[in-house]
Amino acid sequence: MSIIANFQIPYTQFLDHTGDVVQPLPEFALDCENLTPLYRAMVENRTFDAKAIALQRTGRMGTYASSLGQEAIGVGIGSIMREDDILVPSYREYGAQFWRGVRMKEILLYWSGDERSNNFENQKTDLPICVTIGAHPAHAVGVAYALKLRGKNQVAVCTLGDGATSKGDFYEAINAAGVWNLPLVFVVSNNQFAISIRYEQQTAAKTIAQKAIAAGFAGEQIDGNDVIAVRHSVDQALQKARRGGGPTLIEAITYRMSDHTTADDASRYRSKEELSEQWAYEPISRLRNYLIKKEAWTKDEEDTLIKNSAAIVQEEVDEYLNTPPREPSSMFDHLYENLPAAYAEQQAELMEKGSAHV
Amino acid sequence: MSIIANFQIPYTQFLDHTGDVVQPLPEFALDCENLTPLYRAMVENRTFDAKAIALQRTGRMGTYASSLGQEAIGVGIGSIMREDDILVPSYREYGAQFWRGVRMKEILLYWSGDERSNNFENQKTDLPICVTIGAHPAHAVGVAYALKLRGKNQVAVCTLGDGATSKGDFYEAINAAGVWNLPLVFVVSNNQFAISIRYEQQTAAKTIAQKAIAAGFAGEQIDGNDVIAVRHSVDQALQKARRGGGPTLIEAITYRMSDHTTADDASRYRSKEELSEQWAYEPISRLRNYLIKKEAWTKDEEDTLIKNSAAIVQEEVDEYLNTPPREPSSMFDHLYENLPAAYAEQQAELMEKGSAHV
Amino acid sequence: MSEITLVEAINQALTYEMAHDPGVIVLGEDVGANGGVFRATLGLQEKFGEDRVLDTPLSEVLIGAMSIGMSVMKLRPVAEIQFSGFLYSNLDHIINHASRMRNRTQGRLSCPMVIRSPSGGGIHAPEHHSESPEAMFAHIPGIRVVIPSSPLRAYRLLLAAIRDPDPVIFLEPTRLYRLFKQEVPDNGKAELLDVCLTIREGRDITLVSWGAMMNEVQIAAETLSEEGIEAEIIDVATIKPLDMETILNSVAKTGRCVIVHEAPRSAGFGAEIAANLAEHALLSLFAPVCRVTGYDAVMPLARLEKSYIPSVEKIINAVKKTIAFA
Amino acid sequence: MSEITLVEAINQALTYEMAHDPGVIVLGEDVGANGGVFRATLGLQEKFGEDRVLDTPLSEVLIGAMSIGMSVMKLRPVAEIQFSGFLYSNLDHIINHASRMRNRTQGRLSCPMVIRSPSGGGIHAPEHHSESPEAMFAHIPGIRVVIPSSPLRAYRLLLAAIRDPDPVIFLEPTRLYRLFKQEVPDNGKAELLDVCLTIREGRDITLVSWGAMMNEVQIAAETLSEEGIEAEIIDVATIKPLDMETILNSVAKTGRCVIVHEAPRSAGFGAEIAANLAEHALLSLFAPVCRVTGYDAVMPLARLEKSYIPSVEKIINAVKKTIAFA
Ligand SMILES: Cc1ncc(C[n+]2csc(CCOP(=O)(O)OP(=O)(O)O)c2C)c(N)n1
Ligand SMILES: Cc1ncc(C[n+]2csc(CCOP(=O)(O)OP(=O)(O)O)c2C)c(N)n1
Ligand SMILES: [Mg+2]
Ligand SMILES: [Mg+2]
Repeated sequence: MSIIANFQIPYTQFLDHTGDVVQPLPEFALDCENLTPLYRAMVENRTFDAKAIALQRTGRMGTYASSLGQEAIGVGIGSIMREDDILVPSYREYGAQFWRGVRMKEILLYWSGDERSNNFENQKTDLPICVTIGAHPAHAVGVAYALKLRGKNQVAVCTLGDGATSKGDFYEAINAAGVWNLPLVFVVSNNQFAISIRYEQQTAAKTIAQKAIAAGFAGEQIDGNDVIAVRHSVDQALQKARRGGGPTLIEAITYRMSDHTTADDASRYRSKEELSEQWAYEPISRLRNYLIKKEAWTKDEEDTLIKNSAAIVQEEVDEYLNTPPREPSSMFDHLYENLPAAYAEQQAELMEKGSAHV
Repeated sequence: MSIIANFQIPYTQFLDHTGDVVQPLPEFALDCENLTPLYRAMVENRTFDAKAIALQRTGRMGTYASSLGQEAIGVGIGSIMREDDILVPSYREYGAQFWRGVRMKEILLYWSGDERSNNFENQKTDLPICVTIGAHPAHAVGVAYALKLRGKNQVAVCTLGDGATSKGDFYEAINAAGVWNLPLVFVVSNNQFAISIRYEQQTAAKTIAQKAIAAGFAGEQIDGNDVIAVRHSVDQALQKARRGGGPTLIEAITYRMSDHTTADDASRYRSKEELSEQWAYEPISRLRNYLIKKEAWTKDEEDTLIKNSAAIVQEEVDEYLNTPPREPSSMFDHLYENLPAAYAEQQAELMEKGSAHV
Repeated sequence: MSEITLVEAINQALTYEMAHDPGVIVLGEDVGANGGVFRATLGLQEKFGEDRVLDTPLSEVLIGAMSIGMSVMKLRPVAEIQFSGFLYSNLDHIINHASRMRNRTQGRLSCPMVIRSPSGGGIHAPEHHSESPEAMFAHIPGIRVVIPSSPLRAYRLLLAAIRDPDPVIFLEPTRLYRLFKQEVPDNGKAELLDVCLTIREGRDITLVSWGAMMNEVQIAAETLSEEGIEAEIIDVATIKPLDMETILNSVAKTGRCVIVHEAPRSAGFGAEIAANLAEHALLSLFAPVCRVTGYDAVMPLARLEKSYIPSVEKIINAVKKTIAFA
Repeated sequence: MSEITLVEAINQALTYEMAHDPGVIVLGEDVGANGGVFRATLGLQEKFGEDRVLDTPLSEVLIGAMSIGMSVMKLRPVAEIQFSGFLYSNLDHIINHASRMRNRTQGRLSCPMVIRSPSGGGIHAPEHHSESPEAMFAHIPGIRVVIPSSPLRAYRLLLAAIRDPDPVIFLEPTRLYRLFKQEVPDNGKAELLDVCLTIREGRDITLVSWGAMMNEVQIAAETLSEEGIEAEIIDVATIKPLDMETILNSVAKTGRCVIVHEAPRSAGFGAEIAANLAEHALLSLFAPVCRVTGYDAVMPLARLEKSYIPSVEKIINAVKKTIAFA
C-alpha cells in the first residue's frame, strides 16, 4: 500500500469574535476607511432584515428568509466583485445583492409574491434568487463558461447554503467547473442548518470545503462572520479565476440566528441557549469592536448610521408598499417573447376579467 | 491561515502486470488453491464475452457491453461477497453476477431484449443491471439502509463506472451513505472511458477514490487488473461494513479493452497503439504467470479450462437460443401486481392479436 | 370523536400504519424533530424512533431513489417531498426504476413505495411551492397517482396507498390541509384505489375534479342547486389508473360534463378524461365537454395566484354555458 | 444536390447555424470526437473547435442546467441528451428554470436554448433507449416542443428552434434517422414553428400525428386511398404550443379524426387534441375521436417493441371503424 494523493483544507480568520486580530491583516484592511463601508453595509442589511420581518408579521408581506447573523458573507462578496462579474445567488446574501444595485424594495416585492421584483432596476445581468435549493450552481457553470468564452476575465460567483451541497446538481456543477477550469467562485454559507436539519445530518464530511476535492480543485474554510476574511478570501479566489486559475470553493462558517424563514419556528428543534450563545459570534459587533479599538468609529457615527439606515430602509418600504398591483393578464406578458396564438384567448379572458381578483 | 483537515488516498497492488509480487500477499492468496478458482472464473468470463460478441455480430443478439480486460473486478467482488449480501450492479461486472448465480443465458437474454432475463433462476435478491448510468448507487443506499435495519451484518455492494461518478445521483448516494454510516461498498471500475469521454474530460479529480472525501468516508485506489488486490480490498471493506464501520469507496483502475458496446466503434476516438499497449496489463495473463511461476498451473490444466469454458458457455448459448418468444400480452403481466381494470382491454387486445408481431 | 383537518388525517394514517406494520419507514427533509414543514409527520419520530422516521440530507433524487432500494428489500417507504416543485427531480427514478422494477424483473422484485407531496396553490407560499404536476405522473405506466380531497379520504386513501404493492404518488392539496375538519375514525380502514367517488348525485350535468378544486366544485354545485341545476360530482381520487366507467355512466345520465383542474390546461389530466368522452360518449353528449383549468402560464407568485386558480364563478359560468348549449 | 437522411439533416442544420451564428454552442456526451452516438454532431468539433462543441461529463442535469446559464448570457446552446430515457432528469431545471426565467425576470433574462434528444422505439436499442416523453413536456408553460418527421422538416425546424428566443425541446425520431432520404437544400431556411403542417389533403377523415408515427400514418393513407378512402394528414410538428386551428378546420371538413402516437395512451398528447375536439368540434364530428397509441405499459425491450408500436394495420382498422360509424 502506498499513498498516491494528499489533500489539506486551510482555514482563515483575521478577527476573532471579540474583534481581536489573530493574524496579520490583508492590505485593504489595514486602512479602516476601507472597513467602515463594510460595517455600514452590514448594519443596513440588518436594519432591512428586521423591517422585512416586521412587514411579514403585520401581514404586509409573504414568507421571508432572514440573513440575521450572516451579513458578513453577502457584504464581503458584494464589496469585492467587479461590476461586470455575475452573481448567481441563493436567498441569504442580500448584502451582496444590495451592493451590486438590487434595491431593497425589489427584495420586498419578491417575497410579497410579485415577479416584477426580479426585473432589477439597477442590475441588469445578475441572476435572481434561486429558490430550488442547489439548482443554481449548475446555472453558474453555464454563466462562467460564457464568461470564459468571452475572454474579458469576468468571474461568476455562486452563493449557496450547507443544505444545498447535498444536491446532486451542486456536485455535477463543481465537477464540471473543475473539468473546464472555469472562472467560478462558489461561496457556501454554512449556517449549520437546512431548516431543521443540522450539519451532522447533512453530511459526514468534516468540512464542506473538502467537497471541492471530489471535483479536483481547491476548497477552503473561512470564518464567515469575519467580513475581512470573507472579502479577502473571495478576492483571492476572484484573482485566481481572472488569471485562468479556475474555480474555488469557499466554505464560510456562520450561524443562522433567525428562524429558517418567517414560516418556520426554530424553537421546535433548537434551544434558546444554543441561539443566545451564538450572539457572541455574530459579525457586526466584532467589526465595531475592532473599529472602536482602532478609534475609527464613534458613538456619534453609530447613531447617525442607525438613523440613516432606518431612513433608507423606510424609503424603500414605502415605495414597496405603494407599488400598484399587476394586472392578472400580465402572467402572459413575458411567458414567451411573443405569445403564441394558442394562448391569446386565455390572455384575453384575463384582460376582460381585469383586476377583480387582486 | 491554519490547516484544519488532512486526507490521503492509498493505492494497493499485489501482483504487477508481469505477475511479480510487489508486496506481501494477503493470507488467502498464499495458497494457490484459493487463486485457481479466480483464474478459472476470469477465463470463463472472457470466453463468455467473446461468444456474446459473436452472437451480436451474427445477428443473434442485440447490443452487448463487453467486460474484456475488466474481468478481475467482477470476479474479485463475486468471490468474496457473502451469499446473503446484495449486489447492485452496473453492466460490466458479469464475473460478480455469474459467481452469485446469475446464469450466462440470462445475460444473453437481457441483451437480446427480453425482460424474463432479470427474473434470475438462481439469484433471487440481487438487483438487475442498471442501464441508466449512476442511478443505482442511490438505490443501493436504500438497500443498505434496509440491511442495516435488519441487523444481520449483511452488506450491499454497488459497482459502477468512472463516468457514473459524474452523475449527481452518485454523489447524493455517497453523501447519504456517509451520514447513515451504511454497510455499503462502492466499487468503481475506472476503465478510463465513458463511451468516448476520457477520464480527464470526466473530472479534474486526480483519483475517483478522493470523491469519497466529499462524503466523509474512506476512499482508496487499487489495481483493478490484479484480482488479488480486488478481492483483498473488497474483503477489507466488507469486514469493516459488517463491523459497523460504514461505507468504503474503492476505485479499481482498469482499461476498457473492447469498444464501449457492440454499437460503438472505439477506433473513432482511440488509437490502435494505445489499445495494444494495454494488452500488457490485462488481468488474466498476470495471474497465469504467477500461478505458473508458483508451479500451481500447468499447460494441461490450461487446455482443459479452455475446453470446459467453451463447453459451459456453449450450453448456455444453446439454451438462450432455444428460449421461445414471449407473448406480446405479457407486457401487462407484471406491470402491476394486479392489473388495474382500466388496462384490461389493452391486454385483451394484445392477447387477441397473439404473437403476430414477434 | 373530534374532528380533524386533512393534514392531521395524514398524520393519523401514518401513525396507524407505522404502529401496525413495522416495515413502514417515513423519510424526507425535516420529517423528524420538526414534524415536517406542514406538520404531517408530527410526533412520528418520538413514537417510532429515528431509524423509522428518517431525516434525510437535502437530496430529493436520493429520497425517491433510496425508497426504491428500500422497497425492493420489502420495506414500505413513505417518502415526503417537501413541496411538489421539488418533485420533478424525482421523475427520472420514478419513471425509469420505481414504475418498472416489477416488470423489469418479471415480478421477482417490486417497489411498494409511496411518495407524498403537498401540491397546488392558494396558500401564498413562495415560488415553486404551488405546483400541480399530476398530469405528468398520470402518463407513467406502472404507478398509481392518488389525490385526496377531504380528511376522511386522505386517511383512507393514504392507508390504501401504503398497503398497495406498487408505487403510489400521493399528492396532498396544500390548500385543503387546514381548510375544514371532519370526523375521521382511526380504524385503519382503507379506501379502494382505482375508483372514482361520486360525491353528489345530480341529473343535469357531471362535474369531474380532484384534490383542492373539489372545494370550489362543491360550492359551485350548491349554488347551482339553488338555481335548480343539479350537478353530479365525481372526485376522481385515483387519477392513474383512471376509472372512466364511473364518469361515462354519469355522463350517459347527464349528457353534459365539465372537468375542473388547477393545473395548466394543455396536456393536463382533464384532457385524458375529455378524450375518453370524445371516444366513448359522443352519442350521449348534449353539449361540448368543457374544461375549466389553470392557464397555460407559469403559476404566478402569491399576489396573482388567485387569478390563476379557477374560481367558483368560473365553474358556475362553464356549467351554465354547457347547459345552455342548444 | 444529393439526398440526405434525417440525422444528416440535423447535422447540416447544426453546421449551418454554427457557421452563421457564433453564439451557437453544441454540448453533450460524446458530441465531440465521437460525433454523437448517432453521428448527429459529426465533424462539428473539427470545424468549430472544442470551445463551441463541448464534450460534457456524464451529467444530464448539468447539461440542461448549464444551458440555462449559457443562454441567460445570450449564447445559444444546443444541448444533446443522448437518449430520451435520460431526459427525465432534465425536467426539474426545464420546468423550474428554463421555462420560467423570462417570466421570472419579466423579460430581463431569457433562455434561448434547445435540448435535442432522440426519441421513440423501433431500432432494437437497449432498455431506456426507446421513450416517447413528449406529453410531459407539452404540459410545461413557457417552452416549445418540436418533433420533425422528415429530413427537410428536421433541417428547417431545427434552424427555427435554435433561432427561437425561448427554450425548445427538440425530439428526434430515432426510427426515422436513417429510414429514408430527401433533398434538403442547405439554404438556412427555417420552418415556421407553432403551426401544424398539412402533409396530405383528403375529404374523408383527418389523421393527426407527429414524429416517427408519420411514417406509418402515411403508409396507411396510401393504402386507404387505394380503397377509395382519402385521408387528410396533419403533422403537428410543434406540439407545444398546439395549432388547434388547422386541426379543427380539417375536422370541420372531414367530420372524422384519428390521432396516432407511439407514447402510452393515458395522458398522452393525443388526449389534448381529442379534448379540444370534444370541446370545439362536437357538432362537426360524425364519429367518435379515436386514438391509436402505444399501450399503457412500459415500452418493452427489443423483442416485443414491434408489438408495442402502433402498426399500419392498426391505423387502417381504426380509420375504417371510424368511417363505418353510423
Ligand atoms: C430542491 C429544494 N428542496 C427543498 C426545498 C425547501 N427548502 C427551502 S430552504 C431549505 C433548506 C436550505 O438549507 P441551506 O442550503 O443550508 O440554506 P439556508 O436556508 O440554511 O440558507 C429547504 C429544505 C427547496 N426550496 N428546494
Ligand atoms: C444517465 C445515462 N446517460 C447516458 C447514458 C448512455 N451511456 C451508456 S454507457 C455510457 C458511459 C458510461 O461510462 P462509465 O460509467 O465509465 O461505464 P463504462 O461503460 O465505462 O463501464 C453512457 C454515456 C446512459 N446509459 N445513462
Ligand atoms: Mg444552511
Ligand atoms: Mg468507464
